[in-house]
Amino acid sequence: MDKLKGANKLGLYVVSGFILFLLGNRVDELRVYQGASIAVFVVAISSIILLTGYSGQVSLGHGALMAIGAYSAVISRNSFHTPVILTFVIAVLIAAIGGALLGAAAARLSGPYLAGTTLALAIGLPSLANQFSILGGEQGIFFDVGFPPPSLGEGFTQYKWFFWIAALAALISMWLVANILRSRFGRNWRAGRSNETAAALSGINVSRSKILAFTISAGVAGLAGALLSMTIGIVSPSAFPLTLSFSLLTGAVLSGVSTLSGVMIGAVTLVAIPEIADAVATRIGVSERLTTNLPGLMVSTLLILTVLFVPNGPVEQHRTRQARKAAREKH
Amino acid sequence: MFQLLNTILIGITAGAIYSLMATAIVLVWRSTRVINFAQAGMALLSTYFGYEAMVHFNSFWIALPVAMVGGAAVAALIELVFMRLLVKRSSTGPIAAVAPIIATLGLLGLIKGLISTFWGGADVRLVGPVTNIGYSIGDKTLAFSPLKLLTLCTVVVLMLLLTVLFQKSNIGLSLRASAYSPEIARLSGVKVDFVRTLGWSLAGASGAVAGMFQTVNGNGAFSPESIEFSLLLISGFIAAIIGGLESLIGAVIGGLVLGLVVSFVLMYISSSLFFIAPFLILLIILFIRPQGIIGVKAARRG
Amino acid sequence: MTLTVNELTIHHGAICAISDVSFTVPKGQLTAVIGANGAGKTTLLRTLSGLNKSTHGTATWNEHNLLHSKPETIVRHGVSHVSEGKAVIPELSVVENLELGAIWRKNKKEAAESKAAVTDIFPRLGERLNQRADTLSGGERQMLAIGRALMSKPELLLLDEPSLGLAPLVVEQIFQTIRDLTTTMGLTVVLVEQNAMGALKIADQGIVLNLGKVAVTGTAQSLIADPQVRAAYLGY
Amino acid sequence: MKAMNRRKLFTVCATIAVASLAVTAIPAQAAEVGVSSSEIKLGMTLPMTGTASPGYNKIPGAVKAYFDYVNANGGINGRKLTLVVKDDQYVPTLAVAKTNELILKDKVMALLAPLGTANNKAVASVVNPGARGIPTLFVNTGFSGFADKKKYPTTFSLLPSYIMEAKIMAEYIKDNFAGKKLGLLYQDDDFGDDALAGFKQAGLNFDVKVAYASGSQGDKVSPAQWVTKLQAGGAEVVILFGVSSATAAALGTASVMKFAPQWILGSVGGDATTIKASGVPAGVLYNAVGASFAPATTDTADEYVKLFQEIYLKANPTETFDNNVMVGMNTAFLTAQALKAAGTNPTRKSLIAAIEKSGKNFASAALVPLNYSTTSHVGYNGYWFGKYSPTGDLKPAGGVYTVYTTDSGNGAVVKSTYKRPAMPAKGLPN
Repeated sequence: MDKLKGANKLGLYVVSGFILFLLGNRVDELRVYQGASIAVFVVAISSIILLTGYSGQVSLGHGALMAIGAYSAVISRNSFHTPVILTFVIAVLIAAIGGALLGAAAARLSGPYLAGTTLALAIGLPSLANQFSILGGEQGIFFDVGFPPPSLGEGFTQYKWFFWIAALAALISMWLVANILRSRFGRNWRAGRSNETAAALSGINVSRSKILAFTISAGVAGLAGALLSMTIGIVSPSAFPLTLSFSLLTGAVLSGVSTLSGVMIGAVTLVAIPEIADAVATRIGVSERLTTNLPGLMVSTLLILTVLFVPNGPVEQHRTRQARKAAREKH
Repeated sequence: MFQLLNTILIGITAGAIYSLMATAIVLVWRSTRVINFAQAGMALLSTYFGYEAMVHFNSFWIALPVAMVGGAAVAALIELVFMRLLVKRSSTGPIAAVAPIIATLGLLGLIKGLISTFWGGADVRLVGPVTNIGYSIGDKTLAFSPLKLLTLCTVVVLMLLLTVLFQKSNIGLSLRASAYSPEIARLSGVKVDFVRTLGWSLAGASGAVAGMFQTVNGNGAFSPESIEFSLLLISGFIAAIIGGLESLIGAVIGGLVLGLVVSFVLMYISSSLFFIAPFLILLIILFIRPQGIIGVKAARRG
Repeated sequence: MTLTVNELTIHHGAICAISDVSFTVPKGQLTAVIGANGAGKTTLLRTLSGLNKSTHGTATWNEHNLLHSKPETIVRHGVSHVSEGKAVIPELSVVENLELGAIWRKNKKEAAESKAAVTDIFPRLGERLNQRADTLSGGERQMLAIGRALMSKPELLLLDEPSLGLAPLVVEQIFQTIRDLTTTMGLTVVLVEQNAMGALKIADQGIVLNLGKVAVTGTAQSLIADPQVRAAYLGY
Repeated sequence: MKAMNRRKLFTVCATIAVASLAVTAIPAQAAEVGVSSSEIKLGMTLPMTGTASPGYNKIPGAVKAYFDYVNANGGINGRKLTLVVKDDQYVPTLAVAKTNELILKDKVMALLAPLGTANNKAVASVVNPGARGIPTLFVNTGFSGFADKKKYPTTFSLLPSYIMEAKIMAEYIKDNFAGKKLGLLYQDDDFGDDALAGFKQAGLNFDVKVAYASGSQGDKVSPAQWVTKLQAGGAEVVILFGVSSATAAALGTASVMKFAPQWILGSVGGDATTIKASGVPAGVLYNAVGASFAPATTDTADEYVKLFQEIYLKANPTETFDNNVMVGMNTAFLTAQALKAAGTNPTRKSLIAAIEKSGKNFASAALVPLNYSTTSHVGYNGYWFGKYSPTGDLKPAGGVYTVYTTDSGNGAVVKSTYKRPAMPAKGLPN
């Protein structure tokens, strides 16, 4: 049972893909749009989990890496009319290069300095777009992945097309990330995370391993950025505010930073909270002020409660409890 | 010449306020090894306390101490009920590296949300104690007024008081000892938990002063979404990092460097570089000195 | 006025570091605690000064319960702990390190007297009062650490490996000072040492810890004479 | 064991996803989206919070006040008018998301007066109401491009374009401030670019130009630098082509730096309420030149001002009646007429057709004519100039409205002879 191998797992992803496909046909357009947003967050949050949970590095600047991916995608698409798939690959590659540079800097910096640098990146980088006309300034550039192929039928909407692309990309990237984490690299990261000196003694090049983690994480974030700009149709600095980087961290914490398999929880929560808040506000009929602030309050409260009471995430919590139960039964 | 002088004056005034904010961040960092992203939110809340006092007493000189005491109390409360629990519950595992960051970010959101719920999103006003009409030289009027002068003086006085407190008093010795080695401090009879709370309170009060002066030096109006407070968050943090996080003098230098360089960039290069300039300054400085201008080489733990 | 430890048991997570340890240290005596690495010596001291938590047992000094108290309370009961590894704060000056030791004392005049007494005992510290502690040599730092502890006007002094990493000549000097503290000032001292021979030579009584348990106790002379102890800990 | 758990969790996660996606059922299709037998639903996006919100956030209240007035008088062919408002914080990506919500979730019939050039461009391109046949009525921006019927087939502009405004302003400057040194402070985006194009066309050159970054925060960050630059450049007349919060920052800072040129404020940036709300006393506006197409809000002799003020203050007794409210209510008034003209069972198509056919003849509070036709979606095309009173009210010079009109192309600026028709009975669509 422990040796459930890559191939079987692949089957699991294919099955989930099929379920998503069926779902996409059954729900209304708003849900499809939200589904696409969830898929985008799944990709983005998994990049944080990889970096923070597995390699132990902090980034407040993943919004900026997403922006790199998004701008790379849109420029290649608009200037060179690259096919959609290639567009996303380019986004991944260029964001990964950015991540490698950032990772090289990160390897020199300790905790708070790294947080500071990445925070500054999250604020500074997107506004670079205002400096170069090719980046479209504050208003941004429109990103068009084209209409769905006519063979999919009349009723096949644009959003369903986005959903398909985003969900497929999410499944593929999750599968890849899960496999990377199980590989030698993943083990090295975890070794370096828990004890750098010990890892170095056992022959792991810790700083190279950290840079690699940053690079891969950035590539995944770049994909998320390209997907995000596809669903909103526009690439602009305002699509990548500081709050985006913060939300990703929030999502990662809600998912449990050290467990990739919880990633859905964070993504769904981030997308669902505004709606839940809206429903709660209408149901109990609170003041208008509270209504506007409710989503923010809910996210913050949830975040604080999670850090305090389920610090390693619901999945890890569940696992520990199971392990404890098993141990008790053994005795 | 007029332009150059104005650039310097604008930079120094802004930098002085950033210094105060950076000081608050340094104080918290030294006492609990936490980067407090909620500091600007706490400063905002303190400024609202100041605003309430202003409404009742119509005097800035009552509002300022009210804001400081309020800020100190809020900070102490947060340290007592929140940070202690956090340290206890999330100091191990992969979360340990991010838990304080996440938690204070969550706190920032919570504070801002509560403020917006309580006071609403509309602008409210503070009035400075002296005029903001600039001094004139010849036929030109500078971007430097009695209010700005007062701001600088307040910052200088406050920094001097803090320095004296830290260097010359037993409380200061306890604060420093607890920051550098909580265990030795404890064995020497310092009530480290209390000292940590005290460190947070001092930070809360400094942040309150920064918030009050940041507001009156703008046009006096502020709201939970004010750019003034986003600036405090970002610039205070960057100034603290530039300064090396460990010393008050570092915070002051960090703030002034940031204020001046940003002012020059905006004046002589482009106003739209507003958000990139601090980032570039930070990158350049950290590239040369990864531990900040006045930082300790290896980051201490514990 | 004795230190009485009874059935003390301490856990580090699942590992039992100290198990059912009992002993007494009479007033004005120097007791050496020796034993191999990992025997639990440091854990024992850290528990007595409130840094670690115990699982079971009692430890009292002067009718004060030392367990379940905070270090800052215990020091107020006259128990000073010099922890392992030249316990000074390098960022502070020598005089600040010393003043830190007396920081909780209300009577500032007495504190000033203590400072005079300490610089009397360690004249080299008196010469370097305004230097930062990280400019001191290893031996001077150890002196400063002990001096800091003395500033708390202790009756019971807990010393953890004062000889660690010091040159033999310096070690001898430090040990002599420790002996003098007991003889001339009437301090009660618990000295944890890896350097068993050196420690026993100046001690009144000795306790040998092995894997968290008391292996042998007795007067220092009897331990030095004990062939088993000699073979296992004194190396001849 | 571990893998087993993981798989279980995956299932759990999948279930959450399914549940979250599947909660809404598909509603039965009505005759037209957003139109039921008792209600017509319209949607609006604009900044309700954030730095750009003061002033503008009064518009929904104004529109709702007039809609309620119509509803209390029997509605439009028996249907009540409702308005769904979404806060976009003046951020294009948020405007896109919120507009999506209005269309997908709230299922509005049409978008009403969405605000901001950049936001409208983003929505038009991404949400593309044009291709989906969703009317976008009376966009609250003067960007000239929205009058392009081919590109935006369902969009109707209302405000005179910024090009028109700049051309008219240039004419006014040539008439009144010839030979003075000119300064320009403008927003660095399409809004400002439109104005630059207009000034260029009118052949107006500036001695010193300062651009400030647009976006939710750029308008407030460095006013001391703007003023220093304008002052160092020796500007005697400064045109401010930006949002009102930028006006507040610039005028507030200029007053403390004792920099007092003749200010000329664009129609967007001249709202006294916003300026006061930003903490700057209305007095800084005194003697500045401003432009408007609606009658002065202090002109209570005007029948529209009188009626609108009465309706608004009844619904919002604690608020003040200002130009944003005036324009908002006028927009609501036009909307009611358009829906009435769209027939007893209005559809999106019939609504657009109705404005194209009879929009030109809709009654309106403005002192400037409407220009809708089957070939043009241009609304108003002119402005009158006035000066601000010490209390921040814009009043026509000498008490007489002198209206200039022009177009967004090469057309000349002319003094208008337009005479506003009388208000329909009770201010209701007839």
